[in-house]
Order: sequence, then structure tokens, then C-alpha cells
Amino acid sequence: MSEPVYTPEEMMVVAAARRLDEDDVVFIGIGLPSKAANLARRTHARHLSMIYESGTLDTAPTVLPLSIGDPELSRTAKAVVSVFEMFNCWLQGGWIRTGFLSAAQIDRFGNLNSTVIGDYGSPRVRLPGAGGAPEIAAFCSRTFILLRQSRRSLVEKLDFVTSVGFLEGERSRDGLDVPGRGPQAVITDLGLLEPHPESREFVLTAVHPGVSVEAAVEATGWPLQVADSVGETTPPTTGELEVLRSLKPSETSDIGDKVSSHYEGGSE
Amino acid sequence: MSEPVYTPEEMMVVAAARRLDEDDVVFIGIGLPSKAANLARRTHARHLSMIYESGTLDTAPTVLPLSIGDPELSRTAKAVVSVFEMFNCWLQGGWIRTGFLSAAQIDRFGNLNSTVIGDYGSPRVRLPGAGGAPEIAAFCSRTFILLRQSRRSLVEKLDFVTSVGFLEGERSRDGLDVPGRGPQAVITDLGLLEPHPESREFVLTAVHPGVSVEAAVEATGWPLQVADSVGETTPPTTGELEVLRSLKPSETSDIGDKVSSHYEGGSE
Amino acid sequence: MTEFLDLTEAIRTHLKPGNVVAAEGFTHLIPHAAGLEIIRQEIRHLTLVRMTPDIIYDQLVGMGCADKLVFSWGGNPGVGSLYRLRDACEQGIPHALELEEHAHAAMANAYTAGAAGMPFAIFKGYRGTSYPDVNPHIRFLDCPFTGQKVTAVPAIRPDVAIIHAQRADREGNVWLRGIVGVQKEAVLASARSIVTVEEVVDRVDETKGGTVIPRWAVSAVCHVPLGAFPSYAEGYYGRSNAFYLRWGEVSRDYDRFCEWMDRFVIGTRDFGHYLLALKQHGYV
Amino acid sequence: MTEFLDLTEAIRTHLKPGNVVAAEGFTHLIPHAAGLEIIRQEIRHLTLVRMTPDIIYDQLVGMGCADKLVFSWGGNPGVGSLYRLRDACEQGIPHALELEEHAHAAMANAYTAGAAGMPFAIFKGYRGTSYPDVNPHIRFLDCPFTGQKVTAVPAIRPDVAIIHAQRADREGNVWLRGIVGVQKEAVLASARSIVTVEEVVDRVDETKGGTVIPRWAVSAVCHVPLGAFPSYAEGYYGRSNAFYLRWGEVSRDYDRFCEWMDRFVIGTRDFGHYLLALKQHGYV
Repeated sequence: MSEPVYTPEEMMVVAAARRLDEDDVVFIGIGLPSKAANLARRTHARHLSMIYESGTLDTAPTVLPLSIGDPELSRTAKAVVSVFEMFNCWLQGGWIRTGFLSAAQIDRFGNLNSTVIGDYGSPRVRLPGAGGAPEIAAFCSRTFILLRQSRRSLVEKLDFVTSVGFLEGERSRDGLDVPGRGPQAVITDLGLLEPHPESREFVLTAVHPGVSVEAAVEATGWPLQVADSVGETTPPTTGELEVLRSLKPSETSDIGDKVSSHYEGGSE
Repeated sequence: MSEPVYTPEEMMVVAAARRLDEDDVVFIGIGLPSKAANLARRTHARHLSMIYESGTLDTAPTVLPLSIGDPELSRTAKAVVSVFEMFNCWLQGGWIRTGFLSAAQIDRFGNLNSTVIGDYGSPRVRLPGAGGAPEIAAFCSRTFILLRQSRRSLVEKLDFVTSVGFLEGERSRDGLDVPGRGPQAVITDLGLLEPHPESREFVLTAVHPGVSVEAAVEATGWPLQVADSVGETTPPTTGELEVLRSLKPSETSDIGDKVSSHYEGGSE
Repeated sequence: MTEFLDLTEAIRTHLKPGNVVAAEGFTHLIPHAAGLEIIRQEIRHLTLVRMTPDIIYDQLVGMGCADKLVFSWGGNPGVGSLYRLRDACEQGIPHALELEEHAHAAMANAYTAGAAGMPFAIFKGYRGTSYPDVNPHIRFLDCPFTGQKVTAVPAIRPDVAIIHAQRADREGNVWLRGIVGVQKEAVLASARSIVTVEEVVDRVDETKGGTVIPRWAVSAVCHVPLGAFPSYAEGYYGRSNAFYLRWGEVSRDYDRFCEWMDRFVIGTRDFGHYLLALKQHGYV
Repeated sequence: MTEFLDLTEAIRTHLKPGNVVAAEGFTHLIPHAAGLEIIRQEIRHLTLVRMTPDIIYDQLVGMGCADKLVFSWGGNPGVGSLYRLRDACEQGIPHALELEEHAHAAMANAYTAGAAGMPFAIFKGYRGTSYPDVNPHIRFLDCPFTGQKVTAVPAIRPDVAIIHAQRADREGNVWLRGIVGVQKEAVLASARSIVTVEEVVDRVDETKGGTVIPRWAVSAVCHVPLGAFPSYAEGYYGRSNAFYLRWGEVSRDYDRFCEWMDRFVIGTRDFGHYLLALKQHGYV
């Protein structure tokens, strides 16, 4: 049997998809998390309920949305709720089991920054900001973090804490009185980091095929702890790759004809 | 021209209906207020928006509902909102102009009791309670109170304040920081009481045809002030009475056949 | 995730003596069938929560199932008094009933706070009224930005919510339309929930209107046609105004009430047999 | 009650320099036409409020209309940065922009508090984050019943809300369906509101789905077909993902941005002429 060829990003998405359970309820953003959830729903997690923060509950897109409010999401949703209800009742109320997060920076305790690089008042890079991330991090029963591994992204100290992970480690998150148990794994393009049961510091527990432990340590901005026994991720199967590659992005809409019919021949 | 014959209740309803403006937005309960609003919408107030507290916004019943959640109300409403939205956004948010209220007891400042007669802990009569009345009283821009006049209903001192009128009179209501201006009139089966501009005590300003000022004073449990010039209500017109008497109550539904088809021949 | 159970089993599984129960419905979609099953199973010491307790709560109170009632309007809509509720309050029949009394705005906010995992709700109610004097669960606090006074009430977090809806699909997603009251909030605020439905269908969604409550927020779905009677289910059957009017006669006297309940509720095996008995005696 | 105005007149009547403006839309139904008209009329010193400022807010900021931005996520959805917003924050181009930054949950609650006439909202957000360090409008208070700590933010009460919807009837009742975001709350929280619509019809209601905002909460309705482009109007036209992608190129460089805005926005009389110019140059 020949080994399938795949990209590091495909490995990340497949590893993330596998984390979802058959009847999971997952809160997803655009990009890799959306790919992972859509892959999972088409493979092992047939009863997965997908939720996008625009208010679409239990949606079943046939294409990958470009934005969290893509028409495809509302068209195929069982329910569309207001943003107020989404954040207050569904997220804060504790009705979402799994959340996916990403960020520009992560620290060793899984705290995330998607707000600014540099000083808040005069930032070097102004990032988009919080969105729904702080609430996903606090209120989903569990979260998974997806990001590409580098010394710029896995840092010793965040410039800004947008979303909380294990705060300062150990039991410090418990003092926040938020229901979610926090990040259960960081899935990168190199491998897998999981929290140490006591210190809650993220530790390298697996590498993807062809990646060395040293490369993962080298691509980390803090002295990365390595588990006693580091596993190797099962590579994507042919079936997983087929489904993943069959996911097409939502198409753009062309309103040219409508512009003509509404406005040609003189708008007032 | 012969004078039409009418009941005191019809006089009350007609007097209340006339208070509504052509494009008023009115929050109504069941009974006389519902009759008054439905009469107004069929006579001078064609653009009246009627709101019942069950969540029906801008409804247009063809029959008089028996309850505030009658199917006829949701069937003909422009919008049906949750009770949370109704009370928070529409009422408390200040979007309702006119409210109708009734009660078992009223005092001279238009405060109302619909909770208990006697001591709260061991009541002589347990009444239904607040419902939406406190919020109608506080948040509608103006309210009108409809009740039958007697020494038992217009009392020196309420057993319980369910809904606030002018509190202790003068400017005391202003201290409550609620947007509504308070009750503008009390319409009874005998006449009309309106608040004195300074003291905010309700004063007899008109009697219905055939009612003496003395009879109104006699039917009041506090020493009723009488305006220098007491008017006489214009009696119901033939047109008003025709429309009012044409309002039919909503019919009962008979589920007999459905009981048979679902459950006869052995429910499990 | 949702289990499909028959109503007897659903009540037996999810409702325990002493529970806080919200069987909600704002005139529309009132879960009468489920309420009667609680009476049949003689589950007692309940704290009953509902904005508008009507006939079914009158029956639960009259049959002695409730130790406490949390409510904001207790009457027979468009008719008058709930006599079993009045007798409990005025004379302690069949036993004393503790009241926690609110206004509608307070309860709607308290349910929403419960659904949102908040310990309390804020709003602007109760000013100038006697309620804060008799209900210690009404307090006031100051806005941390403007200093303005606001009103606070504790969140409602029932053990069990019970609602009636028009439809569920085979996975347990629930669909309701028409007047929705506080039902969704009550379900999301509760630890467990039972939904009786008119019909089980292949798929529910909101594309033609209505509201879906997704399956993972629902503990049990029970197929109980006409389960809201004498209330109504928009699109299925209308309100039996006649029954609401007759309830006034049936319930006014305690002995007659007991006799009626014995015959029609205790004496029937389930809701279907109850309806058949009502039909036989000319109530429907 | 609602006035029917053309968009130029509606903006001129209701929007004044220095106003707090919420032109809301959560990916869907974003009021682009109205935003461009603000730019054409050169209304300045605005405080712009929006959960998800995207292209139209990038344009308003780049054209110098905004003194302050209140927001919770500022990016080009699915694409990347908003370069005009970044240049304003990172380099003060065209002038400094004050930021009041929140998370989505805070803004959704703050709008709802505004709609409800409350001075502030409570929720459970921001714990363990840096936001309270940089935003003085985030405070904490204790539950008066349990002592639990909750988070408070001030209500949002704009001078003007602007939204786009699918339909209005001839009385000004507005109907929208699909993803509804915080639009209804924004309208109810604002002193005045402008609604652009795809179509004016005889009657709107919710019997086949959607949400109606009644006429007495709407100041002005403007008939502007395609008024959400490049966003979308469910049932009318899809999202121009291509335009969102091209905006990245157009907006990256300030000079190119200015040239583009001059040609297509300042240089066109109204939204119809803007769309025709875009069509002529292959943008649609």
C-alpha cells in the first residue's frame, strides 16, 4: 500500500477532526477549524452539530464558508438565533461541548493573544481582536487550539491575553469560576501538545510523521517540555484526504445582472 | 333624533376608546381595555397598533380574544416576540406609548392593587397578582385606568401597591426614574377622574350622562375633589355602539373528533 | 441527547419529589398532559415555577403536589379566580403553600439569567410597589458607571422544565411556533427537560418560521397528541375556551374538585384515557 | 412613525457630525449603501459602533469620518486585515482613532441593555484576560444574592442605528430573515434609525418566517436594491466573496485606497451610480 502524500496543514486538520466525537456539539470559526469539523461530519462524526458564531445552530454546509455568516450556513441550519442568544444562552449557558480556537500567540499555559503584537496603546501589529474567542475559551466544556508552530507564535510571554487557557497554570483557572475545563490540546503543523495534569503546562506528547522532537522544541519560544514517551500521529488516511480535498469553498455571487436591471437606464 | 340606549360599561369602553390617537401604540389586557382598543381601531384610530403581553405586536384580531394569548392574536400579528423581549425591549425600553390598566383597588394618586385584599401573609382575598401591570404603569408613556367606581375599589389606602401611579403625589413619581408619565385619567362607570396638575391627586372632571356629581363622590372611598367645572361625557354615538356590539368573542375550539382519531381504539 | 419516552416513563425518570419544576406556557402550548401525569404519579413537595399558573397548576396545588409556588400572575385567563390556588393561600387547603411572588418582567428576566448561567438578573422593575417589602428575593444595586439604581432578582434554575411543542424530528430537535412565551429560556435554564409534542416528523427547521430547540438541550421527547388541551397548539387545534369557563364551576368547591380529579385524572390510566373520559362526559 | 426618504435625504436628516452611529450587520445584510452615503456627505467626528467592522467601516475610517471606534472584531472576514483600520491604529493615518475594544459577548449584551433602557449589562466575560486593563468600561460587581463576581459593561445607546433589510411594507414595518445578528437590538437601542431595504411590499409579517421590526421603532426607510453589496441579502443575492478578496488589494496602500474611493464613491452621485461604475470596471 502506498503512503498518501499530504501537506502539514492537512495533517493538522485531520488530527483536529479526529478529536470530535460522534455526537459532539462544536463551536467553530472560519479556516482550519471549519475544515476539521466539516471533515469530521463527513467521516466518523455523522451526528456532529456544528455551530458558527453568527447564530447558526446545527448547520450542515455543503461547501466551506468564507465567513462565519455565509449564506450557506443559515440556509442549512436547523435554527438561526440572535447573537445575544448565541453568546448568553448557548455559550455562557454552558450548552456547547467543544470549541476550536486559534491565535497569533500562545503561551505555555494555553492562554491566547489575537489582539495586538507590541504595546496595546501603540501596537506594532493591530490584529482583529477578540470576537467570540474569550467566551469559547471560558465556556465550552473543552477546547482545542489549532496554530502553526514557530517561535513567533509559541511565545514565552503574550503581549496581550485575549482568551484564557490555564491562566498561570496549576489550579489557577479554577478561581475564575468559568464552567469550561480549558484547552485539552494544541494541534500544530508539527505535532501535539497536551497539558500536564498537575502544572497544566503544555507538553509535547506527539509529533506528526517525519517531524523530529528537536524540530518541535526548536520551533517553540519557551523551553518546551517533552513527554517521557512521545507518540507519532497516525497519518491521514486516503479516505480522510479524499473527503478533505472534496470540500469546496463557497462560491462568490455575481450581481452584475441585478445591477443592470435595478440601476441601468437612470436611477433617480 | 332619538338618543341611543347603552349600558354604563359601554359608556366606559367608548370613553376609553376615544382616548386613543389615530396612530397610537397601545398595550392592552383582556376585558374592557381590549374592547376599547378594538373599538378605536374600527372607528377613528385606523392605524392603531395593538400589543398584548403574550408577545403579539401590532395584532388585528377579527374577534375579541378571551385570553391575552388567544390564537387569533398570534394569527393576525405582524410580529410575535418572546416574553423577555416584550418586557425588556418594548415596555422597559420605552417603545409603548399608551397602556391600559385595571385593578381591584385604586387610591387617590392612581396607585393600584391587584394582588391581595387584606394582609399579604394571610389575605382575605387572594387576587391574581402583578402580571405585566407594574411595567405598564412604569414604562408606557401614559396610562389610562379603567375600573368600576365604588367605595370598595376607590379606597383611602391600598392593601398592597401592585403598580405605581403618582406614588405619594406631587413630584414623588419623578424620583422613581421611570420613563412613563403616569396615569392620565381614570375612566369609571360614573365619570372621569384626572390628576390635578400640582398635587397629582385624582379629581372628578366629568360625569357620564345621567350621573350626578354627588353619586360619584358618594361612590369614592376618599374625599373626592371635584373640579370647578365638571363636564359631561358625550354619550356613545349610534356608530360607536354599532361597532362595539358587533365585536364578537373568540369561539371555543372543539377537539372531540381529534380525541377520537388519536385515542379511540386504544392508546398504548 | 434526547431520549424518546412515553410520558409516564419520562415523568418517572426525570421528576423527583422535592424538585423545582417549571411547566411553562404563556396561554399557548401549556403542557397539561405532563402536569396530569405528575398528579397521577403523586409526586409531592414540588416547587412549581410559572409566570402564569393556570388550570394545570390549580390542579397540582389542589391535589397537594406543591409546597411552594413561584409565579407572577395566578388566574384563570379571561375567566377569573383559580379557586384551588385561592383556597391554598386563603385557607391552607389542602395544606399551606409558600408563595414567591413576582411581576412578569422579573420572571422573564430571571429565566433568561438562568439560561445564561448568571446568578441574577437586572432590570428596572418594582419601583414604588409593595413587592420588595414581601419578597426578600428582590434587591437593588447601583450601576457601576452611572450610579443609577437597578433592580435585581435571582436567576431561575429549575431541576426540570416541561413544555409542549408542535413537533419534534426523529433526533429530538423540537419545533414550536406561535406565542413562545418563556419556553426556550425555561428549557435552557433547567438541568433536565421534558417536551411533549403533537407530532414526530422527519425534519424540523426554521425556514418557514417557528423556533427550533436543538436536541442536545432536550432530555426527553414524548409524543402526546392534544397534550396542551384545554390550551392550544397553533396549527393543530384551538383553545377550548369552554373548558376554561367550566373549570370555574368544577374547581370552586374543594369536594367537587376532588371528585372530578378522582374520576377523570386518578381514575384514568393516561392522557388518552383522560380525554376519552372527558369526551364521554361532554367536556370536549 | 416611519418616513420614506431617499438615502441621501435620510442620511442628511438623521446623521450629524459627532453622532454615535451603529451601522450593524453580522456578515449578512451589512448596510454598505448607507455607509458610502455618509462618506459622500463627508460627515465627520463620528463614533462608529459595530461588533464586526468590515469593509464599510474600513472605508469610513480611511476617509477620516471616525474619531472613535467601538468594536469587538475588526477584520476582513475569511480574508485577513482591514488595512485602513490597521493604519489608523498603527500609524494614525489619516488621523488617530480612539478605540474602545470589547469581546462579542460584551457588545451583544450592551446593545440589549441599550434596547431595554438599562444603564449597563451584566455577563460573565473577560475573566483572566487583559481587556479590563485597557478598557475602563469593563468593571466587576458582586451578585447581591450569592456574592459571585459578574462583569459589567455600559449599555450602548447610539444616536443613530443603520441597518439593511429585505423588505418594508408601505407603512414602514421592516422584515428581515436569515442571520439577524444584533440589528433589532441596535435599532431599539438607538434614538433614531435608518433602514435600507431591497423591496417595498404591501404587507410583511412573520407567518412564513423572518422577523418584523414594527414601524414605530423605525425613523426612515429607504428603498435601495442591492444596498448590502458586497455583503448579501438572503433570498435576494449572495455574498460577493470576490469583492471581499479584492478589497485586500485595493485597500492595502493608502494612496491607492484614496484614488479608488475618489473614483468610485466620491465621484459617483449615489449607490446606483457606484454600482454601475463598479460594473464598468469589472468589480461586479
